[in-house]
Amino acid sequence: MIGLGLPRGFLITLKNFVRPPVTEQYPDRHVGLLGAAKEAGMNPVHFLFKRPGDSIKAIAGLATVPVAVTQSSRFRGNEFTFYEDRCTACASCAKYCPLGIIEIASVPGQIDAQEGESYKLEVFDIDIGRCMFCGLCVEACPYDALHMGTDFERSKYVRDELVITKEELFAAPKRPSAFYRPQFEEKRFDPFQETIDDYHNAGRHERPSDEELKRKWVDER
Amino acid sequence: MAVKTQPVTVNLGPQHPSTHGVFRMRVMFDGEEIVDVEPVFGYLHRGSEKLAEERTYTQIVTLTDRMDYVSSMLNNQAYILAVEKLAGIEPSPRGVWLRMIAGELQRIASHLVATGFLLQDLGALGTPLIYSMRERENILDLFEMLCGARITNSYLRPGGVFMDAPGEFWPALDRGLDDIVRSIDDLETYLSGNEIVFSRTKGTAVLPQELLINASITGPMLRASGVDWDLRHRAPYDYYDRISFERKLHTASDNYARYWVRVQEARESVNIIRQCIDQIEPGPVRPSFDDVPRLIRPPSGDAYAAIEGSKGELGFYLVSDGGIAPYRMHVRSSSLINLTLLRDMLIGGQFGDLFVTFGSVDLNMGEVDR
Amino acid sequence: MMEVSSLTTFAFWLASAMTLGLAVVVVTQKDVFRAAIALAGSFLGVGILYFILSAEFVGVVQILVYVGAISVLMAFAVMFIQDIASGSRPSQGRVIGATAAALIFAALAFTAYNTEWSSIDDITDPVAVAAMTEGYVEVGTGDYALISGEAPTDSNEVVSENRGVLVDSTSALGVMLIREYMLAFEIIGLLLVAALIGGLLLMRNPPSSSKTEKGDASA
Amino acid sequence: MPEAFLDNSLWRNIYCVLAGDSSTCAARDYSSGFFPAGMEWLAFLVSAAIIIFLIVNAVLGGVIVLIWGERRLFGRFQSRTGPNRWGPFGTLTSVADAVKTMFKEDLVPAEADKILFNLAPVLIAAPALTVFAIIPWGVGTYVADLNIGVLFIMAITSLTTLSVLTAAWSSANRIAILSALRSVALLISYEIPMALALVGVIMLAGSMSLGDIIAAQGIPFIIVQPLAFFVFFIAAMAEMARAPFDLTEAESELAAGYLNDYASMKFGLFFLAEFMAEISTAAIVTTLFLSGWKGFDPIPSHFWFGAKLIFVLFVIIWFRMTLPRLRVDQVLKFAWKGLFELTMINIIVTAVLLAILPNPSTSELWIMAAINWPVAIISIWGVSKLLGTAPYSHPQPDPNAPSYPVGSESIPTDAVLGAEPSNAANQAPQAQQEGGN
Repeated sequence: MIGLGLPRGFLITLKNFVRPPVTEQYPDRHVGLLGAAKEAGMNPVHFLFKRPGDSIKAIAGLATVPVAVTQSSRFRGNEFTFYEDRCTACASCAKYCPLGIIEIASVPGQIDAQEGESYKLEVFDIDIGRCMFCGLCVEACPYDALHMGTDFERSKYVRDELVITKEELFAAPKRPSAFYRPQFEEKRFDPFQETIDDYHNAGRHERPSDEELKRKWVDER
Repeated sequence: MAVKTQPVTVNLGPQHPSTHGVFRMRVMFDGEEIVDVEPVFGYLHRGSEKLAEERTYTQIVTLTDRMDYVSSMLNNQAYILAVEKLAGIEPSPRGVWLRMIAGELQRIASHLVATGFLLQDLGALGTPLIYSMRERENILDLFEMLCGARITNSYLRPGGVFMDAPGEFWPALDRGLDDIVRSIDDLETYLSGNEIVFSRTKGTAVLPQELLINASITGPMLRASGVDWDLRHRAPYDYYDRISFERKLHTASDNYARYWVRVQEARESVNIIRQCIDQIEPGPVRPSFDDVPRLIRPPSGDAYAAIEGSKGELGFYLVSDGGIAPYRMHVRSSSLINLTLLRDMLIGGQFGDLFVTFGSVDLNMGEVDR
Repeated sequence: MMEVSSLTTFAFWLASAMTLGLAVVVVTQKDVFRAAIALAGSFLGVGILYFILSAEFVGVVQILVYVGAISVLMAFAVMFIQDIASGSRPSQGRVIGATAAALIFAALAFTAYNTEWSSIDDITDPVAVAAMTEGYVEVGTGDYALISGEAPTDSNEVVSENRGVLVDSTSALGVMLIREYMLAFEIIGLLLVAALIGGLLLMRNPPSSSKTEKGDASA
Repeated sequence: MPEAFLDNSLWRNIYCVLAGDSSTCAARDYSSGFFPAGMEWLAFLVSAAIIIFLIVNAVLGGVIVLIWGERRLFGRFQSRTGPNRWGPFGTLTSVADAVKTMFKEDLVPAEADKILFNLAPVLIAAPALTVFAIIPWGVGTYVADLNIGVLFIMAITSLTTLSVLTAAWSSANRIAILSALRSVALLISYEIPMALALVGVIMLAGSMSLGDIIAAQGIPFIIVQPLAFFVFFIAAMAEMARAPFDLTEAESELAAGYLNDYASMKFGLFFLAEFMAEISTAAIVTTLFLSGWKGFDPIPSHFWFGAKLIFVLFVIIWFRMTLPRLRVDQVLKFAWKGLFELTMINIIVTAVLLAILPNPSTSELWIMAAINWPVAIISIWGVSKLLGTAPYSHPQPDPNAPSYPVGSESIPTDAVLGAEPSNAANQAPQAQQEGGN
């Protein structure tokens, strides 16, 4: 059909012109009056009279609302989530890292060998500046101590600041990604909304009840 | 009597908007006609093959992601097939179906990128590029659901994939496939009948079949010349022998034929994925660690496995000396081999067609230089 | 009124200075491309002079043809010359060229000196007077060309008084070309067609080199 | 001399406020002026300066708005949002861009011809601004209504070529020179159909003055002269070097063509000139084909002109967003073999119609339109048929073809379809465009 191809192309672009844009704005979204009212939880007319200043701002296109970026819960972000209490300092993560950017140093723990010997972490540094977020370290962790994080806003002006230390890791909010952690998906855990602060809940199994523990460890002996 | 002119040599790249990465060409022009082309590459060389000799078999998966970074899933697939062949691993069926779905999605994404950039090179100021990138984003969203990453997936492991697809993946995939079909329809309405695209691409950079076969060109470039050569059909790997699909061929072997074959193949991939969804069976997605440990030590020997990648035959050749890392890895990257006919395609053509032809090869400099 | 027309005089001197100054640059400049650009500027000055003389049609054609086309072609041709910046070697026929230029200049100066120049204020030519009063001019027997157009309803006198005979020269020129100088017009047209065909023949590739046909076959 | 301008309300209002004592102004109820009597020449100069200031700034402001609007529209055409961060709806984005451009380092290549390199931006910006002198923005709002207005536009726009050549040559860059060669070929080729397309309009209006052409448009000439509009619009797009004719800048081929070596405000001037050309083209299209400032009465004429202008700009942007670029030889072929013929058809048809219906009234214009539209559609169809390419077939593989193990043999003969690819285009046309379903 010679001659009709170009007009059809024009119609397609026009169709896309009237379609709402697919762009996701970040870090905040510019909204009009309706959006601002929705954000404030009022109906637009109410909003217009109740908060005239904000309304004018919204009509002028200056009102913004923060955007929650929708991502899969398996998203492999930086800012690893780490549960020190689960870590045995086995250094599997460091061994499996293709780039060798995890640095671990450990000392024997002060706990009596009778109660279960464990090693204590001295150093646990991840050089995020070279990390490629393949997740092999998380896959290698046998005790679910290390998880991928879900944060992605970790830009720094200095390369050295990109090394996360043990303290930083521990202080960071515990929003583990569901990457290689099917237990989080089974629990329908949403890392973008909630946190897992108790290390017991981050494992492959539910934390056993006190009775169960007593039965297993005290009564059986 | 004719006016004598003097050819001019112009250096294009490595920093040029249309070189699909960092590629350099020393081009000799006579007016608008190309007299000579000298491709210079290696600006993106990262030594992946050498790096692989220092990595375990699982770790190398992350390197393959970065070779052809617009079709990492297919790279993973080719590499994993080679590892499985080398170590004699029997993959889990569900893992295989999942990696076929992922691979076909990646093929669609890659073809969309190729088409979009070809039209960008045609000078369509980004509109078709953004339309195809918009659809690619949906596919990348699916990848994020599967494996948590959009581009450098590292989804596959020897014997299958590392994790089963989440529950919300399947309805999203259904919706996504419908969207893809609709968007390909749009793209075809927009451009396949467009007279400017016709006149720019038809009859330019025609390559004869014999030359293509002799230069061991594969993929859409070869099929655009009428050679029915698709490894999914000719040498089925994974479960492609249980899938029936049409091979899309064109005989013109020009830029338009290459564009057409890609668009049709993307459409056909949707069919393949639908068949995979119908046939997928429950079960583990990878063998247990007793069968396939994390540290694979394949017996001494070598193996070559190839798949029909988005750009042609993508093969991995692995040599093992019995250790935890391959003794040698070689990649048969279709981008590099398809590039070998660049001179034949360009010389005698117009300068305006240079980057269109270049784009119609569908190169990825990450794969060319590795 | 006097002062405003002295502005016109000022503009005249400016345009003349531009024309002559750039013409000097054309002759003295070693770099041929710069000379071509200066020549375009000189042509532009001439165009402005035509505007000042109210010959707007001629002025615009001067810009369109000389600046927009001929200068561009000159600059274009200059690009094919090797070693532009060092300039061309002194030509053999310098004396002849200088003599010819001097003769042409003398002829022009003589003509200019002997012409009776009249200003708009004291026009005696009956055609011009008719044009000023009637709004049209007789060009050839029985044919009239509209000159001043429709005057605004509120200021009839002002407009017909100030749009002189030279204002709308376009239609008069057209009628003249078609009626009185028809033969010359046609001959010039024929000449241009011949030149066009000659140019095409020059640029045509010899039939033996069929390689370049490849690009042609595509579209 | 100034009296010639006094039927122009823009001049009259400014000039007569400054020099109200002169007799001509007094006749129009301007009793006293700012300057004493005898200083009319100063009043003339000052009013000229004021008008130039107004027009230049209005145009530059328009360019700023256009750049923002164009980017917003691009965004919408591409399913994006467009700039929306800086100021309300991103309106300050182009201001920020302008500030950034001015503060950038001004680089001059070592090999460049410094004088011409610095001259070229001026050479391109000046003609782009000059065109605005004759555009009637509304009733009585123009700097000058030249009676050769249409020719003036042609002459001034032809100067762009020279500036592009200068820019390319002086920056001593081969890619820039390639771009300049294309530019010259393009501009010279498209000036001819552009001028010839206007002949139909000039014949209908009987004048080359833009004011007279607007007056002659009982109905907009786009209805009476569809063919002329078609050719003029395309040729004007080419003169602007806008997509699909952006061969000179062709970012995917020549990076930025002749602009490659320009930085800072010199680049900014080229950029401004490009957008000024866009506005002036839209204004000229509005004037010549959309009856300029004419409209219904209660709404002022300036509004009508602006609305039509914005509509034309939208169409230009729409074109730019939709169409891929043509190749040089195709562009030239299109001008000489396509548009040239169309203009010739248009001139002949219009001449015949005018011989039958001299000095057409509005109803006679409708009759002309009724004849011109079928002629336009048939001739455009015919030309596209002449220039178009034929579709060709896509043979499909045999679905029952056997599989072959890799490496066991060479490519089987049955895998090879269509023996001679060069003959493929000549095979029986059509068949399975959709792929044998």
